[in-house]
Amino acid sequence: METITTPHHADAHRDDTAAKLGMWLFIFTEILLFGGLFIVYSVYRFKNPVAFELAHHELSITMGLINTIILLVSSATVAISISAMQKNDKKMTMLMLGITLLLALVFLVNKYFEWGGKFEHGMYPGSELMKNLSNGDMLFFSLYFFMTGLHAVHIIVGMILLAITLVKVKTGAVNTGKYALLENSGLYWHLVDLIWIFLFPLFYLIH
Amino acid sequence: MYSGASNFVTATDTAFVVIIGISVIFLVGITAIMLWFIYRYSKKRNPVATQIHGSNTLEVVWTIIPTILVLVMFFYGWAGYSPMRNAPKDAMKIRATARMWSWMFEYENGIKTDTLYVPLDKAVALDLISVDVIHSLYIPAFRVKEDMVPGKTNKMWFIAQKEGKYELFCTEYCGLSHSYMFTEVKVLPQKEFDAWYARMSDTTLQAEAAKTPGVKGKQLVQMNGCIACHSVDGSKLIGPSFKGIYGQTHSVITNDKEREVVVDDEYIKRAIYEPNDDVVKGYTKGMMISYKEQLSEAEIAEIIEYLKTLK
Amino acid sequence: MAEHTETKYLPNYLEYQGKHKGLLGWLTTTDHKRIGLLYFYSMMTFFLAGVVMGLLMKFELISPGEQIMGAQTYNGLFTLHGLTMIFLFVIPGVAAVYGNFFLPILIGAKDVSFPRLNLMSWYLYILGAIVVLSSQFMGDGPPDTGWTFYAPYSLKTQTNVVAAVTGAFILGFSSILTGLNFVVTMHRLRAPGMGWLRMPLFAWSLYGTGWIQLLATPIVGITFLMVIAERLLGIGFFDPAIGGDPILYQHLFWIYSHPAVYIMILPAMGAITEIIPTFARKTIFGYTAIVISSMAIAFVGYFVWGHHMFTSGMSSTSRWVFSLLTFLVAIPSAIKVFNWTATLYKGSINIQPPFLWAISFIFVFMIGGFSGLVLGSLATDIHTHDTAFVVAHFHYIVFGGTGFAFFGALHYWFPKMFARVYNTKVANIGLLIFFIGFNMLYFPMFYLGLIGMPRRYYDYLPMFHNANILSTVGSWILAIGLIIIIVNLFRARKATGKIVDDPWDGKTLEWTTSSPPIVENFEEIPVVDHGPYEY
Amino acid sequence: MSDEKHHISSYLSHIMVLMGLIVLTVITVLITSVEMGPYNTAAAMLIASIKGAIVLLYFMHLRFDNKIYGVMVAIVIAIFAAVIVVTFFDYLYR
Ligand code: HEA
Ligand code: HEA
Ligand code: HEC
Ligand code: CUA
Ligand SMILES: [Cu+2]
Repeated sequence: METITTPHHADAHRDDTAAKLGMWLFIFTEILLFGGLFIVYSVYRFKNPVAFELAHHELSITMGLINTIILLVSSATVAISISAMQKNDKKMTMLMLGITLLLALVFLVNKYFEWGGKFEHGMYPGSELMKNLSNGDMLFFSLYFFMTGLHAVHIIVGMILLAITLVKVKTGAVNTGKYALLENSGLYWHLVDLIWIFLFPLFYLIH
Repeated sequence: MYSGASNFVTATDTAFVVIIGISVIFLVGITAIMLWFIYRYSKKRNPVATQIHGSNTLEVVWTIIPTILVLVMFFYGWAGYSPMRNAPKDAMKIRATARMWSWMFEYENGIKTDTLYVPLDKAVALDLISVDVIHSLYIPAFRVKEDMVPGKTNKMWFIAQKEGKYELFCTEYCGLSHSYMFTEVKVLPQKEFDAWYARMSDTTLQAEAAKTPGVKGKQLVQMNGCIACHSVDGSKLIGPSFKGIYGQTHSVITNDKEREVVVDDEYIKRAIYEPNDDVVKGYTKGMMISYKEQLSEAEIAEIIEYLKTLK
Repeated sequence: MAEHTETKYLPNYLEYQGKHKGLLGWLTTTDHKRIGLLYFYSMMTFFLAGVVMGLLMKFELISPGEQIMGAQTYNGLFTLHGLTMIFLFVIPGVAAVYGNFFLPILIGAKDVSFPRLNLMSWYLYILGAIVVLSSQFMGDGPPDTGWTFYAPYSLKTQTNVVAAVTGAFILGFSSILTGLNFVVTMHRLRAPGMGWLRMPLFAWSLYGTGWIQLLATPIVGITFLMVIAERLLGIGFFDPAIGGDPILYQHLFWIYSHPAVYIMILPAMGAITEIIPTFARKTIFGYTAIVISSMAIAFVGYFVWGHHMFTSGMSSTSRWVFSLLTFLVAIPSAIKVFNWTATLYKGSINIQPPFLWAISFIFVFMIGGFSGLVLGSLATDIHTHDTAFVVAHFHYIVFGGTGFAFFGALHYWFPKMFARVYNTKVANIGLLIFFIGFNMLYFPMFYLGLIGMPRRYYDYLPMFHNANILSTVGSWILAIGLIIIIVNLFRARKATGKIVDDPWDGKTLEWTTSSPPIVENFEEIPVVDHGPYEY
Repeated sequence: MSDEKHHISSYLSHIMVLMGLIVLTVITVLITSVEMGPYNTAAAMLIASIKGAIVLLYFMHLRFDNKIYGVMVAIVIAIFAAVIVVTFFDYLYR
């Protein structure tokens, strides 16, 4: 009987496939969490097409583009770190994770300046300026702050996960024979990237 | 059932009868079969069970039959509903405005009432407007209901077919006095309705009434639903009581700072037009909505006259 | 199977002493059975609080005018009652208590896939509950929006909406994690030989539920976050004054909350599906059909949310589309009812309290379901929407469905969980009183709704008086029944050995282990070579 | 579901995928800077979806993993898309 080898107590025996399946299911809930926001976005964009188009000019395409590329590269580095781990190349794994973390940081710094620029102009949630915007603009920026803000929270969570992984790779707790944590943090990181892939055109490239 | 108070009653009640009828048949039938099985195949009467794993034929049958039945139900529901969507072009238009917790109906000639008057056998189309939160206009006898959503004008229409008075409720929860947001529909024969309509728009009568100080203001206060929140006997509701209010000195919060004000004409006007600028201490900001669109300065003057009488 | 020779002593889960003893042993446990009981006790506490609120509301409604409370109190009360019952009782309900306790046993596993996550879900549940309940005491007083938190009222009211919504958000997470855990467990830990189509139907219903929890709950989570952001930061999403669309809030809320009603009912149906074959001593009729109908409910249930919004000013197109889909989702429920009934045919029925609960369940569930059809049809919903008719519908189906199943399951698995036997005669009397009270309490509400009494009404016109008196008296009878039932269970007698290992002659795996089950459920992982209900 | 064996992607393949993604990103930016009316959004979303698919298939390994993950992802995306469509039955026809 082939299934007899299935481990039966999660404490005693580890079950990497279960962990991975669990991570995927969690990713599904994350997709729907943002999915709710995409519904709101599409409805309001549909109702205020002109305002959304004008409002997006306030955002800098260059900033967005740079951040997109940063995230894509960081996604690739995570993917490489997993391949490296599978090939038992610990140094490479750590290097790649390190680069990923660095890129994530750059992303956040970028975001900080982007948001900061808006704040300086008095544009932040609840500000007088925002309250006096026309309805469509108001919705656009509310969504902008909320969605990119929530995304940034996910970046931070992803960074924490990757940092923990990095430490564990270093100590050897995560190794070629046992790298579910690396794989799952990687999956999470790709999710963060995946969401940004949609956020970028929706906020920066409206036409 | 089938009272015929409006043109929608018959179709709606037919849908009720069809759906409830089918349901009762199934409910009684299944319950009876279940009870019979329990009796017939109890351990005592049938000590050994016969193992039956299922039957595809049966599964198909009892998938298809209910499917057909629910489609029938859907059809009746839809048939009863779809005429509710399209008001005839020549319908008489009334603007219904809801606010916490009162109704106002505005007719084509500009008169306003807090009770809905409609002529018999004539199509009436309501524009449903809310100024604060969601309300819902419900006339059970007519089988009509539609939410009043702020920022959006919903529509409703009907033909009243029986003279009389009918209840009109608010059915969307809208805060403290939701259950008191109640008024009536009065269906009058065309002639009586026309007479009423003419009387209401007759300015000489109004002028007559306005001679006694405060009468006009009292009407305005009642019609605009002020008394849902302001008592005239000194008791505290959502808002401060109107009793003795004129000339009083009390504390208000302006821009987060407390200050003393004297209630005079100027202050009252502001309190009605920009109620959230000065918020009376001890009361909540945002409850009272500006009446800029509803009340003219002249009308406010009338209200002030009335307030002066409440010593 | 129960004849195990007493060679070595294996501690059962109640007496097991791990790292920690006593209360701490419970609070740090990762044993799915103990977690199930943690849920059970905490949920019962909230449930009884909710019941008291219900009784108070009914008392207030006994006649027009003020009886014992003011309008603000009443409004706060039905909000808290709804929140407690929905988020603290029926949504976790059957799944968190019996799912936790029995899912691993039913599929022949030692525990769920992520035991620690499981414990964390419970802590999140408690945290969420505390936050929800704290909304009553903090800030500006109990929220008064109804459990639906419709914008813009929920944005306007000065009461403590943020705390209640935050609590609900946390509870959502707890629910997601439970669902995730169960789905993975079923994928990974089925005993050797237990193919998908040999899984007990309770497990299948949890599988469907798990997916709804995973895919629907996040939507309400994000919606609640938006409400919080709107209230605290003044970002505009739903307030029409700044261009928001209150109807969009309703869409988002019901995209979750309709599937949520199937989160409530699917495990309940699953529990009933376990009880019926056991007492008919007969294999279930139409195993595959029931599996398919569970999954169909989970799937189609995702697309009918608009039936809560027929009068909201939604487009006409979506009104009829939603109505049609609503009718389609009734069919899998119908299939289940038919299969349950057919299972009784040519059985050898052992009439015991759990069985009577199951039959009562089917009866009240049918009434609830049929009234759902009335609500699903356009013309009739226009008349009954937001009236007492809806209140009657969902009490029949939520309380009558999930509540009855919860109770039935309790009577069914009680001997296994606690190794105690209760007095069956008293249990039956309790049920009878309960059943009479239940119908007397809620049936008049159908009538009230049909003659036009709106819901969430603190006060009403004299024309609604008579039916309300009947209903209030019914609530007292119901309460008496409940007291009898609970007292009877409390007084259950300790029993050991064969009497409780398999008291009902059940054939699923939980009956093959001892009562109470040993710590890792089985001395040896069972190998399965037949379907679940082979008599 | 039995424990799957692991497919190891080469570094080069990851780099190639990354290049592809960056090229697609640049294409989106370029496309949306020319005027095509409503097709701009359609094109942008189409490319974003292609990018998403690439990330899922290669970076997230769906192409090499057990089929079940791919099936699940497809179902989840289909349900979400259907929810959006059904929501728009309201907004398109108001
Ligand atoms: C456990 C929870 C649960 C379940 C399972 C259901 C099941 C159903 N519900 Fe209910 N519902 C609620 C909980 C639930 N509901 C709640 C809490 C609310 C109110 C929320 C609020 O506003 O606060 C609500 C409100 C609600 C409304 C909105 C009313 C309104 O506000 O205007 C509607 C409208 O369509 C509806 C319909 C249905 C239908 C068609 C089903 C169907 O799934 C029922 C299917 C079952 C059967 C049909 C019976 C069995 C079948 C047979 C015996 C076979 C014969 C059948 C045929 C011939 C078809 N429900
Ligand atoms: C599971 C869900 C559930 C349950 C059990 C109940 C139980 C009760 N409910 Fe209600 N109710 C809701 C869910 C529920 N409710 C919801 C969601 C709303 C809508 C809120 C809103 O509008 O926002 C509502 C609203 C609501 C209203 C309408 C308020 C209004 O619109 O004005 C009223 C009115 O009287 C009411 C009454 C009651 C009463 C008297 C009880 C009970 O007190 C009856 C007494 C019950 C018992 C005596 C015991 C039941 C026992 C079991 C189920 C088994 C448990 C097992 C063990 C004890 C071991 N409820
Ligand atoms: C929904 C409830 C509500 C309605 C309806 C309402 N008010 Fe008010 N009103 C309040 C509240 C609350 C306050 C106190 C807070 C404030 O000043 O904004 C208030 C304050 C006032 C004040 C200032 C009272 C004082 O003591 O200084 C006046 C005058 C007033 N309202 C007049 C009216 C008039 C006239 C109407 C009708 C045309 C009306 N209100 C309708 C809730 C309401
Ligand atoms: Cu207005 Cu309820
Ligand atoms: Cu529903």
